[in-house]
Amino acid sequence: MKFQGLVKVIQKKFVSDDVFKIVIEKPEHMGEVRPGQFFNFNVERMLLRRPISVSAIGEETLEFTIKILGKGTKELSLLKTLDEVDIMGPLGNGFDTLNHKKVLLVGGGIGVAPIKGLGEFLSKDSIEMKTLLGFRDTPYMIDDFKAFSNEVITVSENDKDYRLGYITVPLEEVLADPKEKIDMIYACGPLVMLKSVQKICAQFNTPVQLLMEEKMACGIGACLVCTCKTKEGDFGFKHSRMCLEGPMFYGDEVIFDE
Amino acid sequence: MKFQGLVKVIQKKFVSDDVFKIVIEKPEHMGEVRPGQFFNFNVERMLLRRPISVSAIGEETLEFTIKILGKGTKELSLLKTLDEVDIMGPLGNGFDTLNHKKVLLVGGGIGVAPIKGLGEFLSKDSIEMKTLLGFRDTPYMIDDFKAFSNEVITVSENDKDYRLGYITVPLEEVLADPKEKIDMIYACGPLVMLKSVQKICAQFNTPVQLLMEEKMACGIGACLVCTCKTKEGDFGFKHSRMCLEGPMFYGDEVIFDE
Amino acid sequence: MSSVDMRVDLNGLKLKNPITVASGTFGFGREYADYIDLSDIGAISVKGLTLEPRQGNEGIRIAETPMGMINSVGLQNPGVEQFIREEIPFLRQFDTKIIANINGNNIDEYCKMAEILSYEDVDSLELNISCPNVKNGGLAFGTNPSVVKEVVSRVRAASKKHLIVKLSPNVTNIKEIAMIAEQEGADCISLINTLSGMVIDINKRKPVLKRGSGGLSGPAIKPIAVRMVYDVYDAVKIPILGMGGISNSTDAIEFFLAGANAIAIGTANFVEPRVTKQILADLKSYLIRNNYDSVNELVRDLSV
Amino acid sequence: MSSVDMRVDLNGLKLKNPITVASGTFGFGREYADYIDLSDIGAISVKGLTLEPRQGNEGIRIAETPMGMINSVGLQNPGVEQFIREEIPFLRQFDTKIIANINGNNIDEYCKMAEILSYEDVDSLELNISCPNVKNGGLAFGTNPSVVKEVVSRVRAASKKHLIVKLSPNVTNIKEIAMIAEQEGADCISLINTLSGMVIDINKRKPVLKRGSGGLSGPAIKPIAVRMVYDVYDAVKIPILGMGGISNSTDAIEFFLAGANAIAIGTANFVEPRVTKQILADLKSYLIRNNYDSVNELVRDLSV
Ligand SMILES: Cc1cc2nc3c(=O)[nH]c(=O)nc-3n(C[C@H](O)[C@H](O)[C@H](O)COP(=O)(O)OP(=O)(O)OC[C@H]3O[C@@H](n4cnc5c(N)ncnc54)[C@H](O)[C@@H]3O)c2cc1C
Ligand SMILES: Cc1cc2nc3c(=O)[nH]c(=O)nc-3n(C[C@H](O)[C@H](O)[C@H](O)COP(=O)(O)OP(=O)(O)OC[C@H]3O[C@@H](n4cnc5c(N)ncnc54)[C@H](O)[C@@H]3O)c2cc1C
Ligand SMILES: Cc1cc2nc3c(=O)[nH]c(=O)nc-3n(C[C@H](O)[C@H](O)[C@H](O)COP(=O)(O)O)c2cc1C
Ligand SMILES: Cc1cc2nc3c(=O)[nH]c(=O)nc-3n(C[C@H](O)[C@H](O)[C@H](O)COP(=O)(O)O)c2cc1C
Ligand code: FES
Ligand code: FES
Repeated sequence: MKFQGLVKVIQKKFVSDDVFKIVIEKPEHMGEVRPGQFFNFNVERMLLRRPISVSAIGEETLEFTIKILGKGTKELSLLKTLDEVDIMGPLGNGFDTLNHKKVLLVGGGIGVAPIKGLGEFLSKDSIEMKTLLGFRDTPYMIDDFKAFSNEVITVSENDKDYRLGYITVPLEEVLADPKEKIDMIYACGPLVMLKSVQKICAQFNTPVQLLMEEKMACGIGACLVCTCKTKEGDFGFKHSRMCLEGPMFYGDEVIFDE
Repeated sequence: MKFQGLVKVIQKKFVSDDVFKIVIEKPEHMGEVRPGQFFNFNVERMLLRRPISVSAIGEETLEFTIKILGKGTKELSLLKTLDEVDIMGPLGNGFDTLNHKKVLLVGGGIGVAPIKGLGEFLSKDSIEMKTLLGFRDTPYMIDDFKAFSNEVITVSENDKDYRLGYITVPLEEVLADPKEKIDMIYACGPLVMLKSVQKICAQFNTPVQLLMEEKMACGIGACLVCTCKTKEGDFGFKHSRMCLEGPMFYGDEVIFDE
Repeated sequence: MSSVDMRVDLNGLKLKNPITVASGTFGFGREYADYIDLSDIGAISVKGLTLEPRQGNEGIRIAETPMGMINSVGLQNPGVEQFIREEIPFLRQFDTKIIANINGNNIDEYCKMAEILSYEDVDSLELNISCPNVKNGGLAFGTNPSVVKEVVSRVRAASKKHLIVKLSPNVTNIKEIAMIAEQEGADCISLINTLSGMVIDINKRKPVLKRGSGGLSGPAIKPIAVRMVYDVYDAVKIPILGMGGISNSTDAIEFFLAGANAIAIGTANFVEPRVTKQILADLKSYLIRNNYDSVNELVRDLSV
Repeated sequence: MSSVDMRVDLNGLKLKNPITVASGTFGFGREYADYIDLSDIGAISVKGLTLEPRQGNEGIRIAETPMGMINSVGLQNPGVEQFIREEIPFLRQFDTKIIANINGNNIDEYCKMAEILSYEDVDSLELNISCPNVKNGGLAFGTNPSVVKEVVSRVRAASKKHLIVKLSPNVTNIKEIAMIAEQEGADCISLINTLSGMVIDINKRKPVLKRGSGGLSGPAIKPIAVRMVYDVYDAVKIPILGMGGISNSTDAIEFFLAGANAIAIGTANFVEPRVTKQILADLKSYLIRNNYDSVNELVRDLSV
């Protein structure tokens, strides 16, 4: 039986104006949790659960980093230490973490959260990591990445304290640089960003794992509302469930809509 | 303009397992509040507001005593000191408080709440008060009444520490007693109780003010969902709005449904 | 702050702003006058009127549902004569349009009311052919195309007033009914009225409402209402007064984008007596932020 | 604790208990097998099947609404053959009845599927004449009385299996449609399917769902569903499988009291994967507390 039930919040703090972290006690019988997997959170005032990726996987704890976007995440932001919250998971296929020599982490917006969890996980092995972070406004969580990543490049669309622009620019620079030998790219962020990342990686022939996001209902593959197109056969496509076949797809699998 | 908006909770305590009191700061521009009037409370998770009578009227505060019955009152029970809550009011026609010599207060269940507010109000003048309280299970708030009422008789349907039975029995005893000269009876409680009280008072020819309760929506007379029958003309009836023409009706006005 | 034109013209009924209140949810206006300046509202559709005064339904008239409520008021109202005598003069003190919501037991009664009101100071007649609480009236009318045809054409003949026809959502094909109303002379369509629903009290083991079923309103029905406004927009040329579960400006904008030229707030008034004013303010800000010069430009302005 | 008989017989389909799951909300059962013992459920109506595999609709397929959701999956499914090959054997490992929900582009396809499944190990066919997401299929079928007559009678002729006909709520007169289904040989009526609804994204200024409208489900529609079960109970003699917004045992009891012989849980599964089991337990306690010997006694047991 997979886990669904109440867990205790043992820590809660804001890391920016509208982004907060909560740490929960991992229930005893919960199986292995891998980076890129997510949990479906019950939110009191809303009908549907809200999917949230793990942003750190401890021995006895799990951490989630959440951005307040609408009513559901607003409600989650009201959770306090020692409150209980109903979650189910771990769900979905997370990142494939093979033994690479050097990897590139790419996080956009709140997409940095699962990427941070991945980086911490990878840092247990001696993998060289380089990180690109992109934000619309003021960046957050950069220090978390500095703790394990050999280099962190941060861009913002609006915050002049950082390099201005889109994340795709440093991405192209890194991939164009012959000295950088990237074996695998891991990316998470808004769909438009992932679409560009997919294109650039294809151009430079570098494999990429994309962690996708779409509104979900069941979170376990039963309702078919969370699909994206993936390649099937030589010409066709099929609708894969982000919650079950994903949320991680390889760059050469996904077909983005126009 | 009548008041509708946020007020601050400055005190909150449970008076029994499922009955709690909250005291709020009275907003500056709120007009006079009279016993028997009510306020319509906004409840976060529910569509409709919940009507609650004042149970004490202070110079700068208002007290409400609320029984947890369903989801809305459960939600209200989560309010804590310094929380804000959105109320509108004061609403409805409360009790008529003429200069009587001796009055009888009759409260059943959570109906004791507005009756307590009335008693405290009346105690400013030197009116003799006798009180009958009836509960299904363990009584509450008896001491509040002892503070101003010359005599308090409490019955319960199930709690053997008190006189067992319905409130209508002591009511008949008091009215049958020639030494008691009751000028006015004030009653609040479940509709079945009010119906019996009406009958008994008519029998003994004693005037009674009944504070009625029914599910409401607007609380101000606009939607017509809270009606009860009242006498109109010699034979007919009309549907009066409990929220506007009531919640107080005289015993000889109301026609109860079968 | 730049300005934006909030005036709308519903095919002859000119409103200073497109935020109105729905019949049956705002009494005759006077009930809300302690909470909001009635002149802030584009139009007030008064409680459903009948030829003779009505006592309305007996017993419990309301049940709450998940994000909705069902009601069974049964058209309690003082009758059209008292409305004319007492309510019109009261409402005329304010700068808002008066919509008389009319209801008959039969087509003759509808016509008679339309005739009587032709000579009175109301700005529009709203023909309610959809009240589900009056068994011999509304339900059959609003759902049967041939009866709709007859009642609209005869009321049209009986009065020259601006005529709104209010549709029932409890039908298979709302477009068909709307097209008939347009064809027979309606100046404007309003929709939706309440959906037929029931709540059962499992302790008493009977329907909460004495009459069994009642009319479902509130946020729960909003997606159904938006879909119907969207569909009817494609079917008719006359303007649409959209309603059904609108509680805030986001909801309101949804209705304009679906194809409504103006909107009505119903159940939300019970929760926030000043909600109309708030929606008007928030709608204005949205229009300005998005560079609209007039609210009319928002109507069905879907991007492709 | 005393015991109570939870078995129900839906006119030939015998269930160990009356709590089933609604088509399209429980996949093929295997998705939920990690959360609940499928043998605890009375019957599983599988994801809507079509003759050929279907990819379903493109783009966004879900939008949340006040206490509801609209979906536009468009019958994505692996086709009836793969269902037979892979899903039936899986489900047969559990002690639960299998209901095959069938959907056609035209009447011939419905018949062909019924024929094929006649020889397969399923316990019942659920004829979905009401899916609003397939333009050339469902909608017209479920709302047009004469087409309902034809599809039910022809499917009845094509297969001897237990036959459930699932009705669309998007109609003027649900009783009429139910009576036709009964007359043409349905063994059981299931209702309601989703209501047609729309949500518009006011930032993107387009409907959230790529196809515009979708099917509204969840608590928001419960009062409408209860009313329809109540109405249909009066119109037909065959049993009713009731559904629409059921989230807890109180909701479930409402449906039994309205006239349902069994119920199906849909959207609530997404929120609480073990909700069926919980409802079964709570329903049992209610029955015992209220001195019922069998759940069948609860059906339309309204007090007068
Ligand atoms: C697998 C997965 C992992 C996720 N991990 C995280 C995480 O670690 N931290 C985090 O902050 N968020 C994460 N999200 C996103 C998060 O689930 C949504 O932000 C949240 O559900 C929004 O809920 P809300 O009630 O606040 O907003 P709503 O009011 O539901 O939505 C606000 C707006 O956002 C859109 N929206 C809602 N959900 C999504 C979504 N999932 N993808 C794209 N648009 C959406 C809505 O359509 C609407 O326009 C994840 C989503 C998925 C699918
Ligand atoms: C004028 C007035 C004054 C009131 N004063 C007080 C007060 O001082 N203290 C207090 O505790 N309560 C008071 N009430 C009752 C209170 O409003 C209800 O208990 C409350 O609305 C129940 O809300 P809920 O969400 O907890 O229960 P719900 O889930 O809404 O209802 C639970 C059950 O109670 C029934 N019910 C709900 N509201 C009422 C009602 N008003 N009358 C009768 N049955 C109802 C419902 O039909 C349902 O069966 C007053 C009611 C009115 C009309
Ligand atoms: C208590 C109540 C009474 C109503 N009475 C009428 C009426 O008399 N005439 C009418 O045309 N509509 C009536 N309606 C329907 C509303 O005008 C409106 O069409 C419906 O409630 C949907 O809007 P809402 O969801 O914003 O409330 C009534 C609605 C409610 C809630
Ligand atoms: C995501 C989703 C997919 C559905 N797919 C089907 C389907 O394939 N066939 C069908 O007959 N009903 C389908 N339905 C309708 C449900 O079976 C059910 O009738 C409806 O959702 C009402 O019940 P609920 O409110 O409990 O969900 C679907 C519902 C949802 C939410
Ligand atoms: S959310 Fe239900 S299949 Fe993915
Ligand atoms: S609650 Fe609306 S008239 Fe009384």
